[in-house]
Amino acid sequence: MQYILFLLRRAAHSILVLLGLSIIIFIISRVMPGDPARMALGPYATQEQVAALRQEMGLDLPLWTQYVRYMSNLVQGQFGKSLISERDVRLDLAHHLPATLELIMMTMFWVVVIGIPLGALSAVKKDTAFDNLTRGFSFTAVVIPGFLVGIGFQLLFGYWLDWFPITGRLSPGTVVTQKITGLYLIDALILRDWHLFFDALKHILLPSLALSMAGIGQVIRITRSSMLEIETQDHVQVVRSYGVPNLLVTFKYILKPAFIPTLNILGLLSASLLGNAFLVESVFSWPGVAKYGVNAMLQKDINGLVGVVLLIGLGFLLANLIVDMIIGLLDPRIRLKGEAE
Amino acid sequence: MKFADFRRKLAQYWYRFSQNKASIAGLIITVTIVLVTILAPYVTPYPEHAGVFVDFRNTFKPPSSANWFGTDQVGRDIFTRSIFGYRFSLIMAGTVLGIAVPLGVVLGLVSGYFGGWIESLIMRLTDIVLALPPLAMAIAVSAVLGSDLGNTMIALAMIWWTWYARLVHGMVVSLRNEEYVEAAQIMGASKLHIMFREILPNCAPAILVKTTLDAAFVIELSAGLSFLGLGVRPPEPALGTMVAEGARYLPANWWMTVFPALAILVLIFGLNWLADGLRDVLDVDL
Amino acid sequence: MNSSEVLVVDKLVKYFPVKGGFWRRAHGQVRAVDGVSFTVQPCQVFGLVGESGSGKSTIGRLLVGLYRPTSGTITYRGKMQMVFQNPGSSLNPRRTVGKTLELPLRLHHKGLTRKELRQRVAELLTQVELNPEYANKLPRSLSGGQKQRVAIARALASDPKFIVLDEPTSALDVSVQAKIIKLILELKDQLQLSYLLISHDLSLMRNVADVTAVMYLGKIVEIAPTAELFANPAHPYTQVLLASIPVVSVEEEALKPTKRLVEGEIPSPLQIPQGCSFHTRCPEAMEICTRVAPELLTINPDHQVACHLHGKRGES
Amino acid sequence: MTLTYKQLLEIKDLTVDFDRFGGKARVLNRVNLAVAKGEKVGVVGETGCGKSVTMKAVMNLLPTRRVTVGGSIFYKGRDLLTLDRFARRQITGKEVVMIFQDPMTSLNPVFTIGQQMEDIIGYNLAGAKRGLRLPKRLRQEAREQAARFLAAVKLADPERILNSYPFQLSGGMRQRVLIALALANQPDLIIADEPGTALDVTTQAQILELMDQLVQERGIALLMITHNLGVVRETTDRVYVMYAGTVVETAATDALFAEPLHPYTKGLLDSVPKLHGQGLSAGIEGSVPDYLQMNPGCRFYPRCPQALPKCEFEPPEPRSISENHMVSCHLIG
Repeated sequence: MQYILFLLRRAAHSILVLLGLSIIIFIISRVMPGDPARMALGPYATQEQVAALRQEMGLDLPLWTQYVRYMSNLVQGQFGKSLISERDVRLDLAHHLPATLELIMMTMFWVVVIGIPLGALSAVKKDTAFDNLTRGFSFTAVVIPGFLVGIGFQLLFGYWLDWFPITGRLSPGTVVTQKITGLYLIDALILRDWHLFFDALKHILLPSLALSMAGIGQVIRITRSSMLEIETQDHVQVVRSYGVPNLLVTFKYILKPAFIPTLNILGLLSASLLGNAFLVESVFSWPGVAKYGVNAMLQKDINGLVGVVLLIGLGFLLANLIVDMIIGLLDPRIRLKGEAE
Repeated sequence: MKFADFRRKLAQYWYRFSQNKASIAGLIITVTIVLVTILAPYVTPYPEHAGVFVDFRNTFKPPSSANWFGTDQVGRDIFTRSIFGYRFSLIMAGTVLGIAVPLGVVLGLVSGYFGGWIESLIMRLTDIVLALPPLAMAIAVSAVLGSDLGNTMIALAMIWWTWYARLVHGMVVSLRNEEYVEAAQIMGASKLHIMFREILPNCAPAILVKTTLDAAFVIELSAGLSFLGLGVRPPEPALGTMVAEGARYLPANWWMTVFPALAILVLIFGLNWLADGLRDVLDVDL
Repeated sequence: MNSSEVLVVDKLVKYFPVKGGFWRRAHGQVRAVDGVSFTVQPCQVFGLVGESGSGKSTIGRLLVGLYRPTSGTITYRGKMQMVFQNPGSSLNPRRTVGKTLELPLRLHHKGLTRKELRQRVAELLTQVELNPEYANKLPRSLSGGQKQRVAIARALASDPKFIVLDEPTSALDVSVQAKIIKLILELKDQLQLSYLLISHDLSLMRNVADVTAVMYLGKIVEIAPTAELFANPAHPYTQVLLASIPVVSVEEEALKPTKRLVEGEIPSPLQIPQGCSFHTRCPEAMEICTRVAPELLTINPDHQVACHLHGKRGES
Repeated sequence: MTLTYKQLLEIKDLTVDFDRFGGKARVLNRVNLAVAKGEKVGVVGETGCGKSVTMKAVMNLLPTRRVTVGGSIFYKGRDLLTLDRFARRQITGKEVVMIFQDPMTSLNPVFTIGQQMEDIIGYNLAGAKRGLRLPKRLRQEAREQAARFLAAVKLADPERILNSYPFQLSGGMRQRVLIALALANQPDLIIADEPGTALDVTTQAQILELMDQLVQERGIALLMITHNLGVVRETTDRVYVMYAGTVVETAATDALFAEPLHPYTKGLLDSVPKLHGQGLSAGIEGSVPDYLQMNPGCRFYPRCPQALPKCEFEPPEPRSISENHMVSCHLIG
């Protein structure tokens, strides 16, 4: 009960944040200097064309009316027409979303399966060569910008070693017989199309690894440090003093409480991950939402951009909601009391 | 005698800082890059290559003693342009943090100390801003306002303050119940005194470390922006733009990408190492 | 306030709201201090003793204005200062001892020159038996006892008439505590100060306080001159407290009420029992105790107790 | 193998050095201490006197890096310091258990009391055959035992306690859980670190009485570390007074409190505020010295009001005053 209340409160908070975000975006897109209609049409359009578009976009109405229209459209999920593709932005986003989703999920997968074990092992083997190596790796991974990692991977594994393709989601010859989720890896598993599966895997490997580096580094760092901190706490000393096997102490009594800060970091991390996706998708010509956003930006497509930005904000909030949910399951104080001590 | 105390203290700090070899490297790298960048017109071999310049006899030259980092598609010296490229990065980091840090620190102090609706307002605002990746925000603003260096910097500063507001707010909330703060309150010290003299000095080390780390972060971001073609306009050199341009000529003319990329990395690593050293000296857990 | 008293506390109440639920609205309150009255005479040490959650620290904070009372009044003469419990956090780690002491001097004696300030700081340090050279030190190079001396000097700097001592020695070792307490008492005589001493340590109270009030869950349950209180504890809670003190000699053993223990622990201040708040643990609880909260009644001159056991005797 | 032994636990010339910045700190200097079967022994001293380090050395909880341990710790005649890790685990945690100081931090916040007790009891039931998963039967048995011991420490409704998380229990209840845990392995020796200090006086009194009664009933020896002289006097048979990593005096509790001999013991006893309220003593000058700059002679020399010239350079040897009463001081004997 308390747990549901806690989740509801977090969800309500997310909705408020989303509302605030939409207001900020509205202000940026409508109030700041410059005429969106003129921008959309470019300097060579006639005055009449601009005026017509202004009317169509509702730019001649009073500001608050514009806001009401904008908001009611948003609530219905209407972002308007993309000024480039001339299609409903919703359709464009839906078209590009699966690619990004697949990339992000793959990235999160790496972050969790590489970051947490390395961090935990590094804490257990504190001050050994392995620990020093891991720490060096995590420092480097955090510090190097994702798009440079991407270019480095392209050079090394693509051009020089020629192990992996460097652009796109699939090789030219590969076809997707049936779109189910749009996530090729999952579709391939459902269809048992192994050729598709391995082709998609080969393509996603480099971009997802490039995108995950910073996250892996962060997760190693935080897992290691929170495990070392919990290691020194009384309750760990107590179970240790009673002769409970070391492995159990480490992987039960230390790791579980150490997960909580790690998860919090993962939630916050999702923002920078989504941000880096802009660059990594560009580097690997990955046909995702971020790539679409960059194009929209370069072509001054306001509607497209608003859609992308709101979608990213929504993604961030959803990620954090999921994190809160898992933390609630791990931490009885949240589950039963609705708050941490 | 006081001076001797000061020197002893400095020596102590230096000892702790120099325990970690990487932090010394970081300090040297950072200072060198800043100096070289300021003196760029005098220390680079071809300062004229920083602007509009073409030399079609010397295009795509691999690294040599004349052009350490090789030349680009119009024959400009990549070493020279990399050094000039630092200007963009450093100006960006300086301006963004120069606006964001004081703003964030003051708002964090105010919200943490006064609480109530001011706190709710500022903290909710940070929640909203933090839901957007800085890069996305910068992209959105640049798209609307035109990709101009000034606009991009303003956009970034407008998001970046939130991190400092959060950091300082958290520290103030825990510090404002410290007994020395209450003691000052009982003595009738002004709110300004308590915020800026009692509380702020205790937050300063963390702010300093975070600023150093964020300098690297802003530089990374500015490289990312210019990589996407935002921020600075050609022919003005920016490291990110150079990486992007070079990527078109991969893998044959690898030096066009690799050297500007390394230039970015060297500065970012330098700043991070420096921050690590400061963290040890100032005993900050960030 | 009558002419002799330095502090009059009248029906002091402090409730803290408890927030919860979806909207984070206040849905209850902690009755931290619930109708407390007492007076302090000049040069008196007034002791406030009780366990955690009794509200004794809240009273200290109310007196110096760190909290605003929910209702009731506090009247005092002169200036009031406070010495805190934790020597680790009572001094700003980034300010030298000199700087820490200069602040109250600047605030209360406007227009002192730099030289005068330095001189006053030296005097203050001497007063608390510290070397004046400590002015240049940072708190981290001081021991716990030295820090507490600096905290006392800081309290003295604004020439107060009244000082709240909130567990001033509970974080210190006994051998250090003895010296600090001695200093505090000497300063009282020297400077004509009055103290409110807040402590959970009854033996300390016995040796330092002139008058002692025993608190339980926000209320004073018994108040008397210290010697009288320890000799004739009237409230069952006071008796239990006294019986619980571990003592170091056979002679003291004889001074304790016969050993008896109470069941259970102090209830949460969120859910204070109806009637007499001690009835849930009282070995002598009667039916009336569960319904009616007893008032403080005078059983001897200067000796008041809030307990139905004595109410009847008072009536008859 | 059966060994004959006089004492249950006998610490002989235990020396512990910490590698610190600026040199080696000798935090324990030739500590001798013994506990007989079923005996209640107190170790008393102020902050930083080495009492916790001594206990950690027995329990093998000292960090392994930058710490050197010398001397011996005999338990039932076997030197724990010479045993391998596995053999040592058979003793500490099973036959010798420790109750930590702060009940609020001694239980893992994200597991129920039941989960924690099952693991601790279960793995001791399992003995040598230990895997990472307890067999269901053992787990069940451990849980039943846990409930029994919770009842023994007078916690009502043990089932509910087993299903609770630590934050749902009060300080006194958590302390009782920890005592139940200590009893559950049927140890021969319980080491208690400042029992009840973190709790209120009335709760502390309950806990001390309960502990006293439980060890008495079961014939368990108790080694209690505390800074509270009153607690020591009221609960123990024999007492050791420690100062700056050395034992300065030891005697039967009544004898020591009736006639303390070492100037430190005297000063300490004098410093405690008394219930008869005849004023406070002056305490002891100064504070515990820095372990890196310890006086080469008697460690109490810099603070001693009765110091002799030779105290500065010559460390005093422990001297027997009467049966059971030993003092390390040049003034005596």
